[in-house]
Amino acid sequence: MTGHLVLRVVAKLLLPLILLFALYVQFHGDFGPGGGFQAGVIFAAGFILYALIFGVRQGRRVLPGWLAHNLVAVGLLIYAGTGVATLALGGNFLDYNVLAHAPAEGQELGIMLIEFGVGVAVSSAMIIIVYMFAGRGEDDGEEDRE
Amino acid sequence: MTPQATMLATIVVPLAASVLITRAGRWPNLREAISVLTTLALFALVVSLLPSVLAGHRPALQLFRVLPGISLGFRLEPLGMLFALVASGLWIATAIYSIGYMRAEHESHQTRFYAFFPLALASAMGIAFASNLFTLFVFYEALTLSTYPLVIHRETPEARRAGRVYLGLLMGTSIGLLLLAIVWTWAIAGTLSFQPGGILAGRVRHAVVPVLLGLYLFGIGKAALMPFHRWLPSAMVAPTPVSALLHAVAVVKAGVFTVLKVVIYVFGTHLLTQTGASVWLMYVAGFTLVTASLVAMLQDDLKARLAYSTVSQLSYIVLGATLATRWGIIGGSLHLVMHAFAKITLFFCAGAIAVTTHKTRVSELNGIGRRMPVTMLAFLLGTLSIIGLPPGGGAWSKWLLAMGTIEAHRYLLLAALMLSSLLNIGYLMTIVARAFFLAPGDGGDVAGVREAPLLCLVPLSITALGCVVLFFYAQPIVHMLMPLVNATGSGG
Amino acid sequence: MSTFLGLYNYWIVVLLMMGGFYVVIAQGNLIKKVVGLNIFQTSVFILYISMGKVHGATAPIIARGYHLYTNPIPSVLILTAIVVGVATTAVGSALVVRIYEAYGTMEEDEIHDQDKSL
Amino acid sequence: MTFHNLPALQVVIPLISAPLCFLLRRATPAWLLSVAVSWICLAISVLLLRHVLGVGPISYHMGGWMPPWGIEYRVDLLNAFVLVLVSGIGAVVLPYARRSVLFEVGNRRAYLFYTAFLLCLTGLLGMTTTGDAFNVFVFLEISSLASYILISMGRDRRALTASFQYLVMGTIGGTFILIAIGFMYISTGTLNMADLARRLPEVMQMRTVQVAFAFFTVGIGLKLAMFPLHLWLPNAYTYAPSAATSFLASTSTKVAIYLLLRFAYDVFGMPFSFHAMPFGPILLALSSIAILFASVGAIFQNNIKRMFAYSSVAQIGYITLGIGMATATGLTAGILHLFNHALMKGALFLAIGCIVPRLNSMQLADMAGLGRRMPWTMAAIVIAGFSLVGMPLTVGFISKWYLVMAALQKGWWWLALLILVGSLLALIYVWRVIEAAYLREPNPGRDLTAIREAPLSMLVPTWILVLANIWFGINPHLTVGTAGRAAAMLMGLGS
Repeated sequence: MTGHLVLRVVAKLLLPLILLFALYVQFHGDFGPGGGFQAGVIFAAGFILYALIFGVRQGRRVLPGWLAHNLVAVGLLIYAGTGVATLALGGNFLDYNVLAHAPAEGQELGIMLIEFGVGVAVSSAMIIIVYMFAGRGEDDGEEDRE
Repeated sequence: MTPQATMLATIVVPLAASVLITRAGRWPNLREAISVLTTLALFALVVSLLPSVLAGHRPALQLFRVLPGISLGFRLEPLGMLFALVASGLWIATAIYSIGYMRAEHESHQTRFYAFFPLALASAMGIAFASNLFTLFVFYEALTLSTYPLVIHRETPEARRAGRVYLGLLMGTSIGLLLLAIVWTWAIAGTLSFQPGGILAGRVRHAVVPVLLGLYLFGIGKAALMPFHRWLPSAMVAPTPVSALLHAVAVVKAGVFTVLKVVIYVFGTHLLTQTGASVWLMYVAGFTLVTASLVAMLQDDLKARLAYSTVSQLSYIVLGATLATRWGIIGGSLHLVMHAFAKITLFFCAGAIAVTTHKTRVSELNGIGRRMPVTMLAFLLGTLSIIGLPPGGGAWSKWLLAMGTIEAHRYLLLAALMLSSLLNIGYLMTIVARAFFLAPGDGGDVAGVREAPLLCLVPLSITALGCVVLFFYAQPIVHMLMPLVNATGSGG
Repeated sequence: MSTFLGLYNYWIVVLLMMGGFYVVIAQGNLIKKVVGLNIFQTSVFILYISMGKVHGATAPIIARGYHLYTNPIPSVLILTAIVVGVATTAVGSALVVRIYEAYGTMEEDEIHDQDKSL
Repeated sequence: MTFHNLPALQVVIPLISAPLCFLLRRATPAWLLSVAVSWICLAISVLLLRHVLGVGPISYHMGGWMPPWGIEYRVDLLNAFVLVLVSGIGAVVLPYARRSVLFEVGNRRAYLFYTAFLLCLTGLLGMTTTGDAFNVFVFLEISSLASYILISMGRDRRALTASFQYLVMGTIGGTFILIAIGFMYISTGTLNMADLARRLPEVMQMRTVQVAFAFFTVGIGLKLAMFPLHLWLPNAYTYAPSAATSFLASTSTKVAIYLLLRFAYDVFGMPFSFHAMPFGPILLALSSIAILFASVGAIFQNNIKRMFAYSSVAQIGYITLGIGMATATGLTAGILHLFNHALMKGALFLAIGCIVPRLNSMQLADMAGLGRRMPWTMAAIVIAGFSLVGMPLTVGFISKWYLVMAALQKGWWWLALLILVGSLLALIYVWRVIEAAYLREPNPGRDLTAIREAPLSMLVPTWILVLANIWFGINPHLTVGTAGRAAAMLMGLGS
């Protein structure tokens, strides 16, 4: 899509906004509408827009397929790791109270961590889906699992 | 060795022999030597148990308990002793005979044959010594499965068809009816152990007894009560030693043995005579014994004729059991022995004829008696015993069975017994008559026919003599069996 | 009549659900099946979300001046269900892609014919 | 990390290991990790069962939130039993899987297999432990998605269509369950299963609850392959990799049956399921048909895997038959057969998996004469097959015994007979295998001389299950006792 100047310019203008909004939704999720899932989708939408405009190949250069695959796993690990951390600190699974001195702080920290894990996993999963179909054959496009 | 250990050994020894035989498959002589040695060892083991039984001991051995009231265990008692003696004793003859037969016929898969034979015997021993219905059922099924490869030994399409009938009927009846009856018994009595006087007495509604007994008797397909008798004639495709195993040594005998066990130790004769539950089954048995004799008359194939004869003779025993009178039980049990000796003789003879002349039809046997005098003489002795004429042992058992019918005032059944015996003369004596008195030529060529191989001839002579010996020594057997009826008398 | 119109959300759910179900059953094209499945699932999402709605209530974020909030639980549940739906769609479409590569078609009856000749 | 956290760890450990497994990428480390995880899971579940048997039910509050607001994990006798089953089968199948997966899936994709396997394990264990209705749905979908992937990894391209077919039917089933949970929530305002059990009786007459029950039954019926909702099963089991088949056949449907039990007897309660709704008769009728039709169907199959897949449908019929009788004995029989059938089918499919790499075929006709070439494998099939038939001294006999007992106690003759007829039909198809393997000469076109016995790493797990078939057939005190107590618990809560 080298020829579509308007698209390229508009996309370049929009992309930072989309990604910024995604980050806002991500980190504002603990006391407003939002959260890791929504943020992850928005973030992925931004990236997918980039890949659509500049080509999947260019997209892969930014975020290689293997990295996206691994990020899904990492996201899941952040989520589960938080749970294990609470266990290790003597609480129940995902009992955030024990994460910090005050229960309220612990809750906030816990939610942030969990949502971050979710965000990472969801956005990379979305990206993988696009890679899988759009770039069939360019990468070892295995099915993804969530 | 304690009797308990001996009982266990009677099962373990043949099993071990089976394994050894598979290993020795490459050396036929070694393989067959093991086979014969095992038969001797087994017989010795069984005989060593005899004094204990005669002394009135009832040693028991419980291996493990599966569910409450259900365990795998063994217990020595006279009827089982008798069955074990017959089976292990006749096995010696069969093993020797099979060597002669299998070599003469150049059968294939001989190792498989020799390996499964002891398995069948091990199962038979398990049936004989079983102390409860569960154990009996386990070995009953094992017997069916271990004899299947023997039945389809020749692997012809015909043999496979026969195997299917064999397995289908035996498994079908045992799982479909016998198992149902066993579960039902457990539901009623809470136990499956054989007890003198029965476990059902006093616990069961009288209306249920005829149905339950029917389930048992038809469920024990090995007793070949009509209409579940088809497997026996169709299994005739197997080699003759297998037929001997089926008809005399283990399989059908296991069937009627089970019937006797169930009647004596599960229902108790008292319950049956009191409720009249077994009357309808007496008539089924009576019908079977007459009809099977009639069918036997029509068979031209010698082995098929003998097979139907077996169906008929088994019903004698079932009849004795269902009469549930003193002489009925004793007569039935005695007939188990007598028929075993007589029928194995007849089958050995049929096999010997087949091996030497390749004749299987009755109509081809004219004049063969002059060529094979020993064989046909043995055949005559077996025939006499089956018919129930002295000096055949069968005379006593039939006599006692007739006594039993009179005891129960079932004169119609007495008539059926007599009619069947007449028919026996009709279908067996004619063969002897053909063999000795008809001139060869119009029925087939017997010129150049010689006597059967020695390894066939010796066993059949022994069993034929056995028929005669039993005539003179029936008393000890009856004596050994007396506790059966005495115990049931007092238990009821 | 009022119940008929008053429960309009259920009617929408029923329509969507049966529509999706019909597509799954009637369409031979595997991608269309996946789409139908998606519609089918979406109808249930609407069922959940509409049942959490309280008349006159606001979003369940504590703020001054509001005391009536919509029940957040169904929404939260459905968030999870949506994830599940997306994952199902992803796996489903991945399978369709693989099927297309293996058979050269994604029409059910053609696939069936090919396998029968195997 | 004390004992008290075990219910959570049971689910969390495989959940964490799945992405780790994915990150490892290489087949052997991934396999080692999976085996370790499966053994840890087994240890945890055994500890849980011991605790439950000795002390009583365990309630675990996720995130420290009290039920009914928070998610509760609740382990009682019934699900502790199922947990041991699921993790036990997992612990046996995974060591086996290495060689099998290497052959059927390939070295490159093996790590994906293990990842999916662990996710499936997570889902199944989660479904079993959780005491929250919505959580059930989530874990159900996790296990389902993982099993679609597992199935699609089969060597045959038909594995893909089978997987897709299962995906469509499974998703519809899952969505039905979601609807049912929604309706339950609408009528009671709670998702905690114990809380639901308290509140549902009050609103029993509401149409909503009845509809919820109907949706749930159909949905879970799809997952457990209840006749006539079993259409996905034969293809899925036939074309999935052998290790996956044996795991799914012995656990996935079983967990679905556990859920059916839990909801019918516990959450909705016996008075509702069996008196207000015609659950019993429907279950009995469908189970009877399943036993007959699926068994007959199995007889006519020429692919051995497909044969035993059909047999699974029939055997599931036995389990639901016991459940449908709604008596203590019937329920005991059902729970017992749930466990026993897992042992039989696990052993059978593992043994079949031993054949696949050697023979490269699953056609019965190609197996002629295989008994001599692979004596241990075929002996395993024979014993497990006899267990399926219900021969004494195997677990199958114990289940059949209790089923027939239950039928007789109700005075249902025809049912007792039908159960035994089903056994006979099983004998026919098992016998077809035996006859092919032992009593037929090898096909002239096939040279069997090169075929050797399966490797030890596959034989040992197979035989562990085979011996379990015998062990629990001879010494069924643990299984019968636990099943009996679980049944009494369910009945007690219901009445």
